Amino acid sequence: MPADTYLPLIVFIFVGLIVVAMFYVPAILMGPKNDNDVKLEPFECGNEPVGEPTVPFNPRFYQVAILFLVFDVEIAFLYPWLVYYREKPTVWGLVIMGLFLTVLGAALIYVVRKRVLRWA
Amino acid sequence: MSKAALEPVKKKFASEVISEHAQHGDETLVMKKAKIQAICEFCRDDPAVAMDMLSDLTAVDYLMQGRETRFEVVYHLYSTTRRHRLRIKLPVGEDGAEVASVTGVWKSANWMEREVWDMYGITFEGHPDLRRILLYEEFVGHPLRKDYPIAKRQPLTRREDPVEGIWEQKHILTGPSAGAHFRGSYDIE
Amino acid sequence: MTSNSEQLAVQERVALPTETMTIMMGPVHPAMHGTVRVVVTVDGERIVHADVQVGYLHRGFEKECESVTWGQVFPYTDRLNYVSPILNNVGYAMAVEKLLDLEVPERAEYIRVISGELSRIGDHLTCIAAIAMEMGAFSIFLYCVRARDIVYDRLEELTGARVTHAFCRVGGVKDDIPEGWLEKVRGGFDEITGVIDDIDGLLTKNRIFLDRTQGVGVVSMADAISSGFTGPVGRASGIDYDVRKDHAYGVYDRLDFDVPVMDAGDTFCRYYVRMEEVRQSLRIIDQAIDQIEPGPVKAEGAHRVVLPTKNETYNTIEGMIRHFKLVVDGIQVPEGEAYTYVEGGNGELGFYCVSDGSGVPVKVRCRPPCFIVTGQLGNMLVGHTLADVVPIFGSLNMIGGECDR
Amino acid sequence: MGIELYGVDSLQKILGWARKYSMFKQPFVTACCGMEYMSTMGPRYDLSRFGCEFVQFTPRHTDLLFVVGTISERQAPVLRRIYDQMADPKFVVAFGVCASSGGFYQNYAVVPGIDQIIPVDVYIPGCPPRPEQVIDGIVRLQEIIQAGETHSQRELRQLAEAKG
Repeated sequence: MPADTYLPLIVFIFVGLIVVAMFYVPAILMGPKNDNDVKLEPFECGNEPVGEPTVPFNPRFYQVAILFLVFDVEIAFLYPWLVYYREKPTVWGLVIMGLFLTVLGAALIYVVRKRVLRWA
Repeated sequence: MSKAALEPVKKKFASEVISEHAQHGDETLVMKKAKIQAICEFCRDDPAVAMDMLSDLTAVDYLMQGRETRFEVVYHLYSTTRRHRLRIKLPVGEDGAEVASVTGVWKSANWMEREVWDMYGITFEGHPDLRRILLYEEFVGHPLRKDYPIAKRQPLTRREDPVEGIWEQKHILTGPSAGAHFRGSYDIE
Repeated sequence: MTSNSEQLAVQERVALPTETMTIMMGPVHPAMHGTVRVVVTVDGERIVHADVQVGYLHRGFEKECESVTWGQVFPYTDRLNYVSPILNNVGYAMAVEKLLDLEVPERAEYIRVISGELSRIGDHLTCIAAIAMEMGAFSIFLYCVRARDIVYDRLEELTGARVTHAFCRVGGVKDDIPEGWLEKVRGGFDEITGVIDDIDGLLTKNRIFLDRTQGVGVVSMADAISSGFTGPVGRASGIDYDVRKDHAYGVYDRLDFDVPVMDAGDTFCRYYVRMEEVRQSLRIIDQAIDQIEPGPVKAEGAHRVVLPTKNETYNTIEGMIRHFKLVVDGIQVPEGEAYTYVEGGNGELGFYCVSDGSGVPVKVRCRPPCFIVTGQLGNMLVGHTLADVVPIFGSLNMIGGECDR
Repeated sequence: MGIELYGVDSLQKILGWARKYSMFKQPFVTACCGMEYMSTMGPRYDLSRFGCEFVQFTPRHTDLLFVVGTISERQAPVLRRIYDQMADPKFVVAFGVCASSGGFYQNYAVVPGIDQIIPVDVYIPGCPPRPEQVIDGIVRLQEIIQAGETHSQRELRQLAEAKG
């Protein structure tokens, strides 16, 4: 049942912002500011920074990130479906989620068989 | 420190031996520096001597004692199988202070030779990367030489060095005396 | 299937070339004990080259020793391996005694053994605390520090200082044992053994700890010998060499203890050898406490070496002159050179002293076991991932004071 | 610039109280004092009773630079850089004689006291200082913070104003 008013949501967001501001605003106002160029340089264990950070590295790391993203979002979709399914368990809901899970399961099997993550 | 370690080496490199003594039980051979690599390889490979570990490598500066060759590079060898030790000393003159490197024979010599170069200025020709190990590259001179004064500092940075931005001008306090210049007492009570 | 991943790898290398990145694990790093900078060249996560730079705690030990008298060098030797200071004192004292051909009374030898082994327990506890904390096990750090505080209390009661004792003298030790001290030392044993058993239970079978340390930083026995590995690091690679056992000095020949030797040569073995050595040190102290008898604490009749007692100094003219000469001109060590070696916290701690007959040494060279071990850190790191630098470096127990002198 | 608050006494008291009991420490540990530092952090002397426990190894998250042990000439630029990269307000404690004055290493290799490089608020004598001395040093620093501006802050502020 859709909530008739969105008031609780607005209050929730507003209180969140207040708490965050409570920490940041006094710090910004009262904190002394003594900036110098050395302070703005990146911290490298007490040495001058060497080399530039954007170096082309192995695409495997990007691969791991993408795989994580896929399966994490999958779990994110499961939660609302579960809450909704518990109130009104219908067969059609099961079929849809079954289809969703089989597709992702196939992807998982493919990744494991391809030994993509086996590069330690 | 049995004699067994010293005799084979003395027999094989008789021409190289300058003198020999066993002060306080430490078998020592003073030899010419020319063939040090061959001597060390012999010490390590010969089964009777079997010095498979270079325990210590250092140098001594005899400037004050008025010897004709100023430096002396000292090798302490040890055998983990025979359990005996040998000390080899190479007199090295001041001009052209150069000794052949033994990093090929034992791997532990690498850093020790770099330290002797850093502290005494004796170069080890054939060393993979002979650079300063304990001091910073900008340091001029070799501090453990007797003629290097103990308190001659070569600071990399001091308080009045300008940091870009806030510290540009000379710092407002009185001159940088021995660090005791602002002992302000805080009257807290 | 495996050929498939090889093809994959080959295609990658051709189509998507990668460059190495230089990372400075510099002096200010939680795992670098504050005085080492490892410039790591990394391809992805695999270390391609590691250049270890030490020297951030070079304090000019030898230069200072060449400007003070023989007796005044003792406080400097404390700060070499400041985790087990008494072992350095004993090493240096034996070197000068060798130059002087001086006999040390038996009771002084026993006191040196007891305080030295206590110092060694402190060294190993600190190293285990560092290994565990840098891998996240902060509770082990707290257990070790609590146990080490017991050791510091006993050494403080004996020598007056918690860390920098300066307890040995040429010809013996500074003072006799205070009343009831031996019972207190024995009283602390069960707590230390309790802590060691706790750590054993927590770490030695801990899956994460085993995965991160077993098979990591392996050094074969041949490499270890050629690289001059001695002490716990050498014994973990299979070198059965312990100066207390093979060249027994002092009264170690009367005490029986065994030397733990493991041969896998990886980080876990280095950790476990230290754990075992703490137990052996406790055994040694136990026997030494039983065997110690009353007697003089400083060399008898060595007027040119040992300071007179306070009442002699103030009441007799000879005592005062002797005291004045010894303090101002220092001990007149006969000309010559000597090399003695003791089992320090990290290995064979040698002292090569050269004297020209005056009161000031010509050369006091300390053979730094952890400097020689850290020399091979660069080769040990190649091929490991960046996260392995921490356990490998922690297990070598590099102490800034001893490594950079 | 921060609002001129040192005039408002009550707010300054709260600010001082907040800063003094929540100091994040950057342990710049090098030498033998590190052993006493471990004992001070250990369960028995426990520096965290004074709100000064949390240890951070990056200068960005810390406000107390705890210089523990000897600072050699090679370490000096590193110390200077860490101090400059620390977030304001920052305090400096020199732990031990070597950090305060170079100790008995008066030679070519050691900086004679870190006040040759950075301004210092509290010097803790001792070689190494006993844990109780360290706790006394921290309490001393807390008093100074509570009283308002510490020495290094005053200096930074004066320099900032002089720079305009």
